[in-house]
Amino acid sequence: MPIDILVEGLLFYKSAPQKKQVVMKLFGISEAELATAIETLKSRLATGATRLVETGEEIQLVTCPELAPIIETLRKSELKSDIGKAGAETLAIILYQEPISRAEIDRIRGVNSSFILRNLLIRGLVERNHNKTQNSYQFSISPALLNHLGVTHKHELPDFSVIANSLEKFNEVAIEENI
Amino acid sequence: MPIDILVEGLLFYKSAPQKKQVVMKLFGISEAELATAIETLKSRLATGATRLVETGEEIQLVTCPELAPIIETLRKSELKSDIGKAGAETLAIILYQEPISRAEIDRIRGVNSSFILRNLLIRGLVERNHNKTQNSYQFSISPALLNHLGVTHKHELPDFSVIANSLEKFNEVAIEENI
Amino acid sequence: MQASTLPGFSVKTSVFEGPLELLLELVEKRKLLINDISLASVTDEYMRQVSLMQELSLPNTAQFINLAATLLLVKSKSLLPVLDLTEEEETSIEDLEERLRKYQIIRDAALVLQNSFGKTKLYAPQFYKPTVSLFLPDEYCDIEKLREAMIAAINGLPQKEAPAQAKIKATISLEEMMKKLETRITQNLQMKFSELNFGETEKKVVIVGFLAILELFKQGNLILRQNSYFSDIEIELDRGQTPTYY
Repeated sequence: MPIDILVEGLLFYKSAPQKKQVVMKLFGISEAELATAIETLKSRLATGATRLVETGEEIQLVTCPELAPIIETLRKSELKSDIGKAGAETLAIILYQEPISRAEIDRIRGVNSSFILRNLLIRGLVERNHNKTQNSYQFSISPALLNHLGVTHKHELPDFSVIANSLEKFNEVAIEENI
Repeated sequence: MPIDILVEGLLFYKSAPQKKQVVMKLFGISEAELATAIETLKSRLATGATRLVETGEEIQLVTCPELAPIIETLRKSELKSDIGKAGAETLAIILYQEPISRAEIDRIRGVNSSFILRNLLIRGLVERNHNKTQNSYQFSISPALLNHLGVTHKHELPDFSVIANSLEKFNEVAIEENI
Repeated sequence: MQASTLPGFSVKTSVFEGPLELLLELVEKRKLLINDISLASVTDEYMRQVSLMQELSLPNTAQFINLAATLLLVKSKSLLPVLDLTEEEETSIEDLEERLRKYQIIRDAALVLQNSFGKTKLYAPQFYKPTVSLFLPDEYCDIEKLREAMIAAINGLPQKEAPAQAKIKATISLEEMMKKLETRITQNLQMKFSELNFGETEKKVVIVGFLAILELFKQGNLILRQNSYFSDIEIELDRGQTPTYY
C-alpha cells in the first residue's frame, strides 16, 4: 500500500497529532520516505476539506482554513444545545450507579450510548477512568456537576435505595437471561 | 464553497455518523444536492485512505477496508466479534427489509426477537425510530453495521441484488394477492 | 440446563431456534420443494421433534406448537381431502408456505452477513476528549429531573418472562390445536377409516401418518373400532370422557 495512504489512514484514525518518529517506526520507513509521502498526501488533500499540518516533530490532519467559520458555528451550536432526554437518562444512570462501565449503561438503556457519553464528556458533566482489571472505562459524575447538583452523599439522592434495588434485580435477571 | 467539501469537513470534524436530514438543514441544501455531493465526495475519496459510508438515514467517514489489518494491530486486536445465527438472521431481515417493525421481524423469523433486537441495539448495529402513524418502532441498519461488514453501502454486499430481487418478487406477489 | 441432563436429546432439539428453521431443515433434508405435499410429508417428524421439546420444556416450545397446528391441518387435509377448511385455515396454510420461502432467503442472506462480519472493518476515528475543560450543565442537570429520567429508564427495563407462564401458553396452544381437530372429527362422526384414505396407496402411511387422529386417540378422545382383521376401522369421538393432556 502507498505510504501516503498509510499515513493518511493513521492520522485520520488517531484524529490527534502523531510524532513523525513514531509513524516511521510503525510503518518501517525512512525519514526521506515519510517526507515524500507527506508531500504526496499534501497535494492529494489540496482539493478536499482536510489539510496536513506539520508542527515540528508532529503531523496532524485538520480541516482546511476556509471551513473555520463553519466549524466555529458548529461548535457553538453543539454547546448551546441541551443534552436531551437520552443524555439525561445516561447521566441519571451514571449518577445512581457510578462508577459504571459503558457496557452496563448500554444494558440498562437497551441502546448504544457511546455518542451520548462523548457529548457528556465534552461538556464536562462526566469523567471516565480506565479500569485496569477489566480493561474498560468507568464513568462517573464530574466533581463540577456533583457540586452543581449539591450532592454530598449518594444515599441522599431521591429514591436512592428503591432505584438501586430495581437495578440490582435487573442485573441478576440480565445475567441469567443474557439480555 | 462546494457542498462536497462542506459535507466532508462536517463529517471529519464530527468523526461520527451524521443524519442526512441534519446535514441538509445545516447547509440549507436539498436532498438531491446532498445526493450529488455524496457521489462527488465518494469518487474524490476513492484514491485516499478514507471512505464515505452511507445508510438510508446517515453518512459517516471511515478508513478504507485495506487499512483494516493495520488499524487492528494499532488497537492491539480486540476480541473477534461474532453475531451468532439468530443475530445474523435478524440483521439480514432488517438489512433487506428496512425500515421494519418488530412484529414483522418476529413473523419472518417465527420467534420472538425482542432480546435479539435489544442486543443489536446495544451493539449499535441497528437503529430504532418511532413511527408515529403506526405508533411502533421501526428498525433500520446503522453505519456501524456497514463498518463491521466492511462495505460502504449495503449494495456492495455479495449477492445483494440477487437476494433483494428474490425478496422483492415475494413482496410483489403478496401485494397482488391482496388485491 | 435441563436439556444437557438428557444426552442424545439436547443436541437434536436445541439446535433449532425457531419453528421455521426446523421445518425448512426437514423439507430440505428430503430435497423437496416447499409446498403442501412436502409439508404434509414432514409433519410426523416435526411433531416428534416438538413433543421432544415439550418433554424437555425447552424455551420457545409454544411457538413450535403454534406452527404444528397449521402443519397438522396440512396433513389432515392431505389425508382427508373431504375436510372443509375455513378461509382462515386456508390462509394460514398459504401463509406458512410463503413464510417458509421467505425465511429460506433470509437464512441464506444471514450466512453472507455472518461470514463477512468483522472480517475487514472500516474504522471511525478514535475519540479523544478535548483538552479544554468545559463545564456546561443544562436544564436536565437537576436532581429532580435526573430522578425522573432514572425512573423512566427503570420502567423501560425488559421484564423476564416467567417460565411458568410460558408453559401455560404452550399447553393452551396444544389444547386449542387439538380442539380444532376434534371439531373436524365430530363433523365426520362415525366416518369409516377407509373414507379418509383418499388417493393414498400405502395403508401404512395413512395409519402411522395420521398423527392428528392418533394424537386424539392417545389422549382418549377417540374410539377406534375394528370389527375384524382387515376390516374398516371406525372412528368415533369419545364423548364420555374429559380430555386429558399430558
